[in-house]
Amino acid sequence: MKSLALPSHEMHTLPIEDIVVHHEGLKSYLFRQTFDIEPGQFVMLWLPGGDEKPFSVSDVRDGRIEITARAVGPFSRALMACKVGGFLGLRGPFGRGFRPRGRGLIVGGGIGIAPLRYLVHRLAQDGMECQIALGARTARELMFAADFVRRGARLATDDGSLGEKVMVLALAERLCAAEKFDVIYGCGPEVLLVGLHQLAATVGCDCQLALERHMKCGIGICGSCCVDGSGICICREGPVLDRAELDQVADFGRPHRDATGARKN
Amino acid sequence: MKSLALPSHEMHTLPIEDIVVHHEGLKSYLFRQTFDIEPGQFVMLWLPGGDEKPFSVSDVRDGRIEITARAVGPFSRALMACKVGGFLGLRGPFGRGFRPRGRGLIVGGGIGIAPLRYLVHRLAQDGMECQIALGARTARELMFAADFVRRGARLATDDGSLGEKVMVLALAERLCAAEKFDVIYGCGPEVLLVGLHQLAATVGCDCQLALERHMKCGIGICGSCCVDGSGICICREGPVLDRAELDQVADFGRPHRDATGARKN
Amino acid sequence: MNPLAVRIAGIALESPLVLASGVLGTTASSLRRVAQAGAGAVTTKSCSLAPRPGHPAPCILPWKGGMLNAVGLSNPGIEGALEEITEYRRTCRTPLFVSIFAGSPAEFGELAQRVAAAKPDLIEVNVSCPNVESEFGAPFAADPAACAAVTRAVKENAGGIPVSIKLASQCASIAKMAEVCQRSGADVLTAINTVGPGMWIDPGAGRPVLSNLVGGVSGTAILPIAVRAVYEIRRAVDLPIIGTGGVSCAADALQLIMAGADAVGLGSAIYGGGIGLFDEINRGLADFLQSRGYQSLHEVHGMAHEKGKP
Amino acid sequence: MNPLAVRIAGIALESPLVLASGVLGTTASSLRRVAQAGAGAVTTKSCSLAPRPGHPAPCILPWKGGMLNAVGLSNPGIEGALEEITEYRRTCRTPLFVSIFAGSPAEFGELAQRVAAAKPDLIEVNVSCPNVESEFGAPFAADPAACAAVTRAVKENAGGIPVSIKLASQCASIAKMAEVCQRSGADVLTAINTVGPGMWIDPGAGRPVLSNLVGGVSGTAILPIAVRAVYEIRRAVDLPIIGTGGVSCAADALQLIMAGADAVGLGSAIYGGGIGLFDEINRGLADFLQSRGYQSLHEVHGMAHEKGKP
Ligand SMILES: Cc1cc2nc3c(=O)[nH]c(=O)nc-3n(C[C@H](O)[C@H](O)[C@H](O)COP(=O)(O)OP(=O)(O)OC[C@H]3O[C@@H](n4cnc5c(N)ncnc54)[C@H](O)[C@@H]3O)c2cc1C
Ligand SMILES: Cc1cc2nc3c(=O)[nH]c(=O)nc-3n(C[C@H](O)[C@H](O)[C@H](O)COP(=O)(O)OP(=O)(O)OC[C@H]3O[C@@H](n4cnc5c(N)ncnc54)[C@H](O)[C@@H]3O)c2cc1C
Ligand SMILES: Cc1cc2nc3c(=O)[nH]c(=O)nc-3n(C[C@H](O)[C@H](O)[C@H](O)COP(=O)(O)O)c2cc1C
Ligand SMILES: Cc1cc2nc3c(=O)[nH]c(=O)nc-3n(C[C@H](O)[C@H](O)[C@H](O)COP(=O)(O)O)c2cc1C
Ligand code: FES
Ligand code: FES
Repeated sequence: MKSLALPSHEMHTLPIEDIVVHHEGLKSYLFRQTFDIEPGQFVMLWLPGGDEKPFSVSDVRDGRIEITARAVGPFSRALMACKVGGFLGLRGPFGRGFRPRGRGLIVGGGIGIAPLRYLVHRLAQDGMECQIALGARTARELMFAADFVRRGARLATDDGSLGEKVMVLALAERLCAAEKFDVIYGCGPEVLLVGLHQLAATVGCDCQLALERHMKCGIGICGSCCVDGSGICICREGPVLDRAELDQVADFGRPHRDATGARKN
Repeated sequence: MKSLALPSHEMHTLPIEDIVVHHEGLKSYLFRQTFDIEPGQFVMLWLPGGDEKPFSVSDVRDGRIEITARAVGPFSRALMACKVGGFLGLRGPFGRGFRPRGRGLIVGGGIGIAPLRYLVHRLAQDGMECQIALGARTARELMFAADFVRRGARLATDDGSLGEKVMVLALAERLCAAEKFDVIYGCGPEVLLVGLHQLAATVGCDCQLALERHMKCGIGICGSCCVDGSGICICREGPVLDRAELDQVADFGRPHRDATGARKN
Repeated sequence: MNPLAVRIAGIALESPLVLASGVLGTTASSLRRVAQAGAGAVTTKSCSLAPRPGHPAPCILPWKGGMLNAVGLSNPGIEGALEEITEYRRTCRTPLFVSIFAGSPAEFGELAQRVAAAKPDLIEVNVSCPNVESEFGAPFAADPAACAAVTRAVKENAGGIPVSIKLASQCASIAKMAEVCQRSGADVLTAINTVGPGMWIDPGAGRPVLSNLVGGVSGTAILPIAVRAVYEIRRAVDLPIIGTGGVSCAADALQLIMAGADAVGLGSAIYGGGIGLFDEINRGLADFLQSRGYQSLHEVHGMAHEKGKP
Repeated sequence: MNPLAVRIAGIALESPLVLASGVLGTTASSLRRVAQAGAGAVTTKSCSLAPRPGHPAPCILPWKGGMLNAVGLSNPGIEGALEEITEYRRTCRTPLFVSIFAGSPAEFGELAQRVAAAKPDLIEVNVSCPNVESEFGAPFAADPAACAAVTRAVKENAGGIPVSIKLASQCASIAKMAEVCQRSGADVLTAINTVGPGMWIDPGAGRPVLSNLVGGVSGTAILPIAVRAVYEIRRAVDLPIIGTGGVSCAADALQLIMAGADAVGLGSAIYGGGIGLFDEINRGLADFLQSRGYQSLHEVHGMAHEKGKP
C-alpha cells in the first residue's frame, strides 16, 4: 500500500542574495542553494503575489543557485525590478536535464546560453571534454562571454559585434566537419534546435536539446507542455530530449500551444 | 517542514491460520506475521463489521503472531466463535513493551500470563536468566503450563488443581526472599500488580508491570486510557510502566474509567 | 477472460481505471499516451464553447496531503477540442469520455450537441462550475433543480451517447443529487470533483500561493470523502458510478469499487506515480483478485454494503 | 518579552497553540500534562448534560492523509466534567477552554450556566452536532438561524465568560456564519471542526472500518480547507479566531496565523508527533520570527491579506 509521494516541489522562498546586471533587460539572480538541481533542469520561479514561470539554472556554485533571465514580457519585466534582499519563491528541481556522456559539442543561442553555462561548468568539473559554439543577436545579449571564451568557445553575433557575423548553426556545422562528437547539447530558439537535430542525424551522433513549451504545473499534470506525436510532457520527461525522442515530436519546429491548449498559428 | 508521519497502524486483515483451544472460553489464534511487535506491546484486534479491542501478543515465532484471548464479554465471545480461515483485522504494534535487563522475576496472573509467555521466550532466546511464578483460578485457566514448567516456572491455583494452592503474589515474595532480582515483570489483575509494585519497593528492585485501561484509539489521541496523576496514556507510554512511572499513577489499584470517561465506582 | 474488464452504460473497458478530467487531457497525443499506459478509458479536460486561458501559474500545487488546483478551466474551446477528439479517434481505440462545462443549461445543450457529433463514448458533464443564471453564481452541483435542468438539456442533445453527471461533495446530500440526476436521465454518475476549496499560504512569502488565492483539493486528502460519497450514491441509485478522488494505489481503488464504483478515476496521483501508475494499479488489482480466489472485479463490486461477517 | 504571547478575548496565552477539543481532553490529569508540554491553552473534550459512551472502536483511524474519527461525542456528562475542571483548576494555571454540545438552544443555555459556575477561561460551543429540534437533525453549524439561537443562549448564561463558536466548513458560507455569530454575541470563533464525513473501507475485509461507518476527517488532509476558512472569516469579521485543522508543524501554524488566526488548535497531529509537538512548534515559531527579524507573532498575524509584494 504505497502512499502518494511527498512533493519534492515545496516552495523555497529565498531572498535574492546578489544580482549580476548584464544589461537592464538581462540579469542573473543568486539564491542560497536549498535543493540540488542538474544542468538542464529548471525551477518554477514565483513572484509572491504574482505569477510563476519556468527558468533554467545558469549555475550552481559555492552553495548558490543562479538564474539568468531576459525581459520579454510582464513577468520577466517585473523580475528585472526585483532588488537584492527581495524574496522570490523557487520550486524545483523539475524535469530531466542533460545526461553528459562522451565528447560533446555545446551549442546555444540567445537566452538559451544560460543553462549551457551550468552544463559547461559541470563538464569541466567532471573532466569531460567539449567544444562550445554560442550565438546571440548582439554582443550585449551574449552573457558570460568572457567565461565561455576562456573555455575555448566560438562566438557568433547577428551584427558581428562579438565573434563572427554568422549563424551559430554554421559554427556548429563547421565544428562537426572538423571532428567527431558523441553528443550535441543544445538550447535556444526552436529553429536552431531543429537545425541541430538535423545536423546530429547528418553526422551520425546523438543530440540532447532543451525544448520549451507552455508550462503551468511543471509536474506532468496539466498537460499544457505535452508535445504532439509521442505526447510526452516537456516539464517532466524533458525539457532535454535526445535524438530518438525528438523524432517523435510531431510539432518540433512547428507552431505549438498557448495557455488555452490551442495550437498557435 | 515535517509532515505527518505515515501511520504504522495500518489494518492487516489476515486469515486465522490456526487456533489452539485451551478450553471453550480460552483460545490462542495464530496469524501470519506482517509486522514486528515486542513482548508487552499490543495489537488492536478487529472483527470486521464489529468492534476492535486491545490484545497482547502471546508469542511470535516461525513467522507467526499468536494472540491468546479469554471469553469475558460480547467481543471475546464473538472471537471464540471464529474459525480457521476467517479474516480478522490486526493493527499494531501499539504501546511500549517490556525492556528486559538483568535478572528478572516474571509474575503473571490469569489471562495476564499471555504476554509473559512471549517475554519468557524472548528472554530465553537472548540468554537472559529469569524465574517465573504464575497463578490462575484453576488448572484449565493456566494456559501454556507445560511450556512454562519446562522453563522452571512455579505455579499456583486458587483451587490447588495445579501447582500450589496459594496466591501467586506469595510465590513471588518467596522467590524474592531467596534471591535478588533486577526487575519484576508482571501482568495480571491490577491488585496483583499493586502487590508487585510494593514488593519491588520492599526488596529494592525495579518493576515493569503491564497495566490495562479502557482503550479506544490505541494511539494517544482519545485520552480514554490516561491515568490519573501523571496523565500519561497507557496505550502509548504503557502498557508496561516501570516503578517510578507507577509511583505517579494516582488511580493505580483504584477504580478507573469507563467508555464515557467517568470514574467507575 | 480479463478479470479487470468492466462495462458501464454499454461501454466495454479493459480496465476500471479512467483518466480523470483535467489531467493530461487537452491533446489527442497525451490522451493516447495515457490510454497506451493502461487506462481503461480517458476523459478530456472539460471544454467550453469559447477558449479560456485559465488562471496564471501557480495554479497547480502539490502539498504534503495531495494537490490544490485553480487551473480556471483553461481549454481551447469546442473548436479546438473537436480537432483533438477527431485526431484521438483516428489513432486510438480506448474509450474516450469528453467532459463539458457551461454557464447555463442552454449552453450545456449546445455543447452536448456539438460534442455528440464527434461520437465520444460518453459525455461527462462537469457541473462544478458557476451557474451564471443563478442569483449567486453558485455551482450547478449544489442546486438540485439546476442540476436536473442541465442533465435534461445534455441528454436531449447527446444523440443517444451515454451521459455522466459529475457530482461534487459540496452539496447538502450527494445521494439526493444522484437521485435527481437519475430521474433527469443521467446514464452514469462520476463522483467526486475536487473538495474545498482550500488555500495554501507560503509562510516565507506571507502570501497565498495560488494566483486565484483558493483552489480545489484533490489527491490523497480527499480519498475518504470520495469513498463515502460513492457509498451513499450506490445506496441511493443503481446507475453505474465512476468513483474518483484520491486514488494512488490498488488498495485505494478497491475501496471505491467495494463502496460501489464500477470504474475508478485517477488524476492527482499521476504526479507521484507518473502514468506508469495505471499499469501498477492494474497489476495490483489483478493480484488482489487472484490472491483471494476471485474471478473478476464484479465479485467485490459494492461488497462493503453487505451486512455481517466477511 | 515572550514573542509567542497572544491575547484573545482578554485571555493571555503564553503560546498560540491550543489543544483542540476531543484530543486527550477528558481528564484533569491529561489536560494538565498537555499544558505542561507547552500548550498556551487546553480545550476539554465536548461535554453534554448526560454521560455518553460514544461509538465502539474502531472509532479513531489514522490513515495516510490524516485521521478519521467517529468517537460519537463520548463524555462523562456535565457532572463528571465539572469534577475534572475543578481538579484541573486546582493544579494548573494554563488557561482552560471548556467545550460543550447539546441538542437544542435551551440545553446549550443550561450547560453554559453550569459550566460557567466552574469559571473556565472560555466556553467553546461545538455546534457540529445534530440539532434535535430541526426537521432533519441537521447540525447547528450549517444553519445560520439555529447557530444564532445557540450563540445567544450560551452568551446569556455564560456569566460574562468569553464564548467561542466552533464553526464547520460544511455550510454554504463560513464567512456568513461568522457574521451571524458575531451579531449574536460571540466573542471568539474557532474554525474548523472535522471535514467530510469520510469513510475508510478495508479492502482485505471488504468492510468500512469505523463502527459508525463514517467519521470526520482531520489532520493534514484538511489543512488547506482550514486555512481558507480562517482567511474568509478574517475578511468577514474582526473577532479573534482559534484556527484549527491539520496543523503538524510550525509552517502549518504560520499558514493559519497569516490567514488571520490569533491562536492555533492542535489535535490529530499529536498522533504523529506526540505531545512533544507543542514544544517543537513553539520553537519553530520562535525561530521563524527571529530569522525574519520580527519581535512578535502580531507582526505576521493576518499578513496574507496584505496586497502587493511581500
Ligand atoms: C524549461 C524552460 C526554461 C526556461 N529558462 C529560461 C531562462 O533560463 N531564462 C529566461 O529568461 N527564460 C527562460 N524560459 C522562458 C521563460 O519562462 C519565459 O521567458 C517567461 O515565462 C516569459 O514570461 P513573461 O511574462 O515575461 O512574458 P510573456 O509575454 O508572458 O511571454 C513571452 C514568451 O515567453 C514564453 N512563455 C511565457 N509564459 C510561459 C510559460 N508559462 N511557460 C513557458 N514559456 C512561457 C512564451 O514563448 C511567450 O511567447 C524558460 C522556459 C522554459 C519552458
Ligand atoms: C493492553 C491490553 C492488553 C490486553 N491483552 C489481552 C489478551 O492478551 N488477552 C485477553 O483475553 N484480553 C486482553 N485484554 C483485555 C481485552 O481487551 C478485553 O478482555 C476485551 O476487550 C473484552 O471485551 P468484551 O467485549 O469481550 O468484554 P466486555 O464485557 O466489553 O468487557 C469486559 C472487561 O474487559 C475490559 N475491556 C473491555 N473493553 C475494553 C477496552 N476497549 N479496552 C480495555 N479493556 C477493555 C474491561 O475491563 C471490561 O470490564 C487486554 C487489554 C489491554 C488494555
Ligand atoms: C489539475 C486538475 C485539473 C482538473 N480539471 C478538471 C476539469 O477540467 N473538469 C473536471 O470535471 N474535473 C477536473 N478536475 C478534477 C478531477 O477530475 C478529479 O475529479 C479530482 O481531482 C479528484 O480526483 P484525484 O484525487 O484522483 O485527482 C481537475 C483536477 C486537477 C487536479
Ligand atoms: C478523535 C477526535 C475527537 C474530536 N472530538 C471533538 C469534540 O468532542 N468536540 C469538538 O468540538 N471537536 C472535536 N474534534 C475536532 C477537533 O477539535 C479539531 O477541530 C479537528 O480535529 C481539526 O483539527 P486537527 O486536524 O488538528 O485534528 C475531534 C477530533 C478528533 C480527531
Ligand atoms: S507543465 Fe503541466 S504537464 Fe507539463
Ligand atoms: S486509547 Fe486513546 S489515548 Fe490511549
